[in-house]
Amino acid sequence: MTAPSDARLRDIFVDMLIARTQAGRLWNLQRQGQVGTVAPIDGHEATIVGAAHALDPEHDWVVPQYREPLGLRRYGPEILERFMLYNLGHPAGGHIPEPIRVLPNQIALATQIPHAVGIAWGMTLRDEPGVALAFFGDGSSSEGDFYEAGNLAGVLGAPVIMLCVNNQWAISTPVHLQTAADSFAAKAAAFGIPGVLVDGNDASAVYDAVDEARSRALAGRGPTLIEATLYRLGAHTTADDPTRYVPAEDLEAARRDDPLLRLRGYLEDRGLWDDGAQEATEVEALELLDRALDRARAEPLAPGSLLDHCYATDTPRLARQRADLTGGSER
Amino acid sequence: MTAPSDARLRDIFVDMLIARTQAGRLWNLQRQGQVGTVAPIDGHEATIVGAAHALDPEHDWVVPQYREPLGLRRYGPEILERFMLYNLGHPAGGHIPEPIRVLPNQIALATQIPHAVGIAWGMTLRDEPGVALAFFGDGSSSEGDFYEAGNLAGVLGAPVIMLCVNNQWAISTPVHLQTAADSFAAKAAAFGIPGVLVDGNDASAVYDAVDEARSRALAGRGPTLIEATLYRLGAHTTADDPTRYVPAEDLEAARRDDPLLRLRGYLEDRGLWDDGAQEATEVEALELLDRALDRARAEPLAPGSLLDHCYATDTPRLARQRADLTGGSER
Amino acid sequence: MSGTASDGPGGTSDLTMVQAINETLHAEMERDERVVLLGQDVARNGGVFRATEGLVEKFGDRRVVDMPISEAVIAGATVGLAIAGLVPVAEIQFLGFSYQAMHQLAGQVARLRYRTRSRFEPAITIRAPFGGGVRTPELHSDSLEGQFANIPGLKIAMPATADDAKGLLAASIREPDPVLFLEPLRGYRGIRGPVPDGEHVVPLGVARAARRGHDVVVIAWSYQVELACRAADTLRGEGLSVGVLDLRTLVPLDVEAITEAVCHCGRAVVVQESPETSGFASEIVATIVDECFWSLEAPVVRVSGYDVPYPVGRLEDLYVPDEARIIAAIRRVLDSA
Amino acid sequence: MSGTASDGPGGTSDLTMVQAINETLHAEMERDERVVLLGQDVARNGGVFRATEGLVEKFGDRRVVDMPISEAVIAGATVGLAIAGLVPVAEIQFLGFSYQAMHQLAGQVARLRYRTRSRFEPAITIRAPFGGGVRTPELHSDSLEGQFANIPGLKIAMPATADDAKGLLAASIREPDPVLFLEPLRGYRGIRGPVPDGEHVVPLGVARAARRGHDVVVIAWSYQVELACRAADTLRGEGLSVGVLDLRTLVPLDVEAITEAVCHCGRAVVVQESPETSGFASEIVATIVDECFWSLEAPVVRVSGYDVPYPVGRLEDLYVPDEARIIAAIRRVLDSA
Ligand SMILES: Cc1ncc(C[n+]2csc(CCOP(=O)(O)OP(=O)(O)O)c2C)c(N)n1
Ligand SMILES: Cc1ncc(C[n+]2csc(CCOP(=O)(O)OP(=O)(O)O)c2C)c(N)n1
Ligand SMILES: [Mg+2]
Ligand SMILES: [Mg+2]
Repeated sequence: MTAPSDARLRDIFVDMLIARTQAGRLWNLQRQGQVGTVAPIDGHEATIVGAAHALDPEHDWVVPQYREPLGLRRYGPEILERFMLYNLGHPAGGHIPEPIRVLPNQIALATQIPHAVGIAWGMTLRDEPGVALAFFGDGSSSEGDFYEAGNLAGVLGAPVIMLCVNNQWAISTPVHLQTAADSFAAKAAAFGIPGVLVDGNDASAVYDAVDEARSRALAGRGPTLIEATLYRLGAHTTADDPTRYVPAEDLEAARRDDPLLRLRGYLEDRGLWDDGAQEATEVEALELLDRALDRARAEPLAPGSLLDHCYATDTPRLARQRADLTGGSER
Repeated sequence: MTAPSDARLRDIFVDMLIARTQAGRLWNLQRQGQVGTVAPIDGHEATIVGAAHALDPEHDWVVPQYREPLGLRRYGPEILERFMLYNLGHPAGGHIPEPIRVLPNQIALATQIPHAVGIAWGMTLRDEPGVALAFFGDGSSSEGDFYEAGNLAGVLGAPVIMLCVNNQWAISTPVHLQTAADSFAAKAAAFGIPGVLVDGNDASAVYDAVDEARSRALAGRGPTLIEATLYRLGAHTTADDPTRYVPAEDLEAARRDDPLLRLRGYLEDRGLWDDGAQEATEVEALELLDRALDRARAEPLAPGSLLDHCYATDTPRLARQRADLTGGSER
Repeated sequence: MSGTASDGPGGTSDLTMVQAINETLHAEMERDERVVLLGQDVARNGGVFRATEGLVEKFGDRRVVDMPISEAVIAGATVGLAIAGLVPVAEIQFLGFSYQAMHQLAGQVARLRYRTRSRFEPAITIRAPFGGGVRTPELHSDSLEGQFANIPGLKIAMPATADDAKGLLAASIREPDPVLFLEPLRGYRGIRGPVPDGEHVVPLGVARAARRGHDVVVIAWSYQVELACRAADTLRGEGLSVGVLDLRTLVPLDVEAITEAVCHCGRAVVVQESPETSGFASEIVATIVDECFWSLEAPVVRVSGYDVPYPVGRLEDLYVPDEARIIAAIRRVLDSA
Repeated sequence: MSGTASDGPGGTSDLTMVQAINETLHAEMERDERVVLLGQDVARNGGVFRATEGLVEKFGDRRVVDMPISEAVIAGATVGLAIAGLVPVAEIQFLGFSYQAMHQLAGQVARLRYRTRSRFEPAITIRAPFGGGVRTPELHSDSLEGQFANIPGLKIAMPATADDAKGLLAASIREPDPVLFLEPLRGYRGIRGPVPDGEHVVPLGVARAARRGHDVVVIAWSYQVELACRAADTLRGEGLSVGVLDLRTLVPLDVEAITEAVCHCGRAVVVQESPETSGFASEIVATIVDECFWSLEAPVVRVSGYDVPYPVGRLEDLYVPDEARIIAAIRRVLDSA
């Protein structure tokens, strides 16, 4: 286990700030009807970015839920590009280009966890170094897929990291209605694997925990379940009204523990950050976003895309439907 | 918690012996092609019978997997009758008559556990006293339904007892390929409920554990997961050849720990059992079985039964199919 | 619910579909204290579409229950609740996630009566929104009714109007058999109309002539009825008489009404949002062949989604049948010699 | 496997269906080291029907893996394995338990290519036995192909002969798309025949004329082909010329072969073991109406299971279509004026 260096922490902070800034802009653009539904990352930055920085993009896979993309800069600028396409409802949003080891967003909760186990297992079968890290929420942990995948990972000793992002809410459902377990980390006992509870607002702690889990996995000592506790600072999505159910005082308290404030303070104390850096990064974040959005808007889309990539080659029936769709047929 | 009285233990032993004796006869009858596939109870008697005796048949529900019926005499002679109908492929085998609080066999592994939670929850909603006990195997514990049901039970504090019958095998799959958890009882940590590990060859210990879980549940203190460890002394079913995978020496060791031998020894030591009782009970067991089988064989079966009870009343389409089936229609 | 105009008892109120559903849930919970609601975000939040708004406040959190995110245990628990004598009404937040519960729905809920020879009464209602046109993420819009219709033991209600949303939901909750009650996302706020105040029950298994016509009949269900009616109205301007038959329930299927309409017209179009292959429209065509082959003057034409997964937002309008595609199909059937 | 007679390289061996499957698995694992097998009891026990016998001994327990009892994670893991570059061949012990995996099969396996625009190649095979006639407990015999056929992205192979069991399984494993490969329980030992030795690949999507005939064609798949052939042979004795078209794969569907056969005969019967409503036979009828309506001389008749769950043993023979029911349907179609 190596604690992240200050340089690394500064990099992490940059990614966190960029994510937060872009999320804010996207929220506003959605309100103006310019982009699609958004699930804000606010409050999750230390966990998502901290975890991503503990991984090796060349070898390690990231298997996200849906709240992570803005926090995955470390895996390359293509993530943002594809996320904008995705947000605008363009099918190319699901195509993260080779060789980036990130899967597209998963909408069906927890289904991605078996995929991560399969990837990790597959890497061992191919004698490739590397781990797979699956993000999933507190709510998603109630699905059978989480347990079945965790149990299999334990049996196989697969190099997988199951990272439960406990933001206290699943839409309107608070964690105490989600489980009576002492913690989500405690569920590791069901799989016979280590369960680690970490402060998800502390990027350094998350980095540490993932780094350690990764070392374990690479050493052939199997999977780890990590729970990062934090607080969802925004709405579930732009379609949600959290004032119906989030107690104002809880949110207030959580805001005081904002992961960005904490890491910024640490860096400022060490002279590694100042208002200038802050402003420049925010400007850069928005420029990056605007550019990605512009490109996404300009991405062409042929009607035939509707039918592409369902099969490697069209079945005869699909070929007939393609003719119907593109007017090539009388039918 | 009340340890079972010696009188109770004698009753338990009678039921265990009857179950074992009937299982043996059924095995032979199957080999002669006279009855259908059988999943032998051998080795499971102390757990199944011990648990059943700790319940109150008037208020408590039993939700079985498929290996239990011969051990559920405590819930009434109808259980055996229906089991024979079931074994012979008669649809009435699924109809355990009112007011017996036992569900029919469940073939889809672990699906019965959510049902038990639903029953238990339903009883609290109706302010009825009583618990629901679900039996399930070590193998079944790998299904999402087990975890999802356990987690829900924990959240609701439902009066349910989840009894994992760990007989070391799921067909040919040994427990170490089923999970890396320290025990199946340890999985209770995932639900925030007590997990109890008990010697499943010790009827008294099983009785105790279920009795205590029941008291907890009735006192409003929620569910319990119990793991009873034992060894499957027979084949998975009559269709299975365990010599392909069960190490002979393991089976040999397990036979020395046969739950019937142990309880018989205890009772004999106290003068509560002797060869006469043994023989008389065995004879009774076979008589009961033969009578139930005879009755099951004689049970009439109209072709229309095929379509009965799919809906409360036939849909028009089913009515047409009924006419087809029974020759009432040209089609 | 607010924003509704009523003309008093015995009269009607102008409601959206989601309002009609919400009112019916209120009324049925009032009527029968065995009715309990369970689902994700149904209590405090009133459902992600507000279908269950106000219920937890009125009936308490014992009868309106926010569940952990497990569709399988939501469905599975209904079996136990029904055995315990309750009348569960469960919500699957989006029909696409019923796949997570398929083993409980198809293998358990649908078979409880058959397996136990009616020892237990599966008075279970499973509500779920589905259907396209509202730019949802993956798996929120998929039309799976053709798959469910192949599962014996389930009934399937798919209302197309606010009136039927009330009448069929009331019937579904009172049914002794399990009913899958499917609510079109586009209809929640996009469909509104007069709904009878007070008791209003529409029996399952009785189709509705949404438009009468004698040149051709369009057979549809759920939101496609709306589109079919628009197509019929457009073509009426051209002097064509296009009937629209709203199936209302797929199981039981009103074979008599289908037969009557198709035999009358001799020509039929079937509309569905599901992929073409093995969708429920194929069943309708096969049923028509069974019942009215000799009356057919032209092949029955299906209008369907394509044989690909329900697509992302920018491709949605290409995928979902619309008025234009229905009109084209009608013309094809009419032109067919 | 023992007990098989071979007439040497380039020749054929007389094999049961399960032997043909077993041999193919051996050959494909030999051919491509990326192929891995996973499922319940597939390794040490060689599968509950011995379909995977001898494989763990030959290829080791890294490539032949006994899985915990979770159909969902078996299916879900194949997605990850495929992403990692392997070629998973998973067994679901009985098709009825694919319901436990439906969210992974329908929502994930089937959509991996579409969702990622072919970034990842879902070279996944899911094998599962199904079908009646062998007195299994509940949910072991159910025919669910009609439901799977409504799920875009999956291909569905349903061999009816030992020869095709080999040829289609080899094709399925080599396919870049996910294939559901369904094996009829009654056929495992009940169907045997000559199987080409060595390389033998039958392309997906090409139907097979099991019998040629010009009075009527019976369209069937899997074990029903066997029954249809018996019916055809019986009726040949009466001077009737009954064709049998074995679809082999439902997706891709060989519409051309169906069209040709039905247009040629003008009369058709479709046989399936699934419940009637919304089964795949309905799709075949609808396809025939699309393609050969004007050639039809009589309504197409479906022979199906009934609209109830697959029943217990003593009711099984009433439920499953048999030669007599197929013959009755053929007569009905021929008598139809
Ligand atoms: C299988 C499934 N069920 C239900 C939903 C609907 N849904 C979308 S997000 C969500 C809550 C998820 O909560 P959590 O896993 O804690 O993630 P968070 O949104 O808090 O990051 C629900 C219920 C879904 N997408 N998939
Ligand atoms: C959902 C499901 N998957 C697979 C099967 C096939 N199957 C029947 S019994 C069995 C093993 C069950 O093992 P366990 O739960 O330990 O019970 P035991 O037989 O040992 O009592 C399997 C895999 C099934 N019946 N249901
Ligand atoms: Mg959350
Ligand atoms: Mg076991």
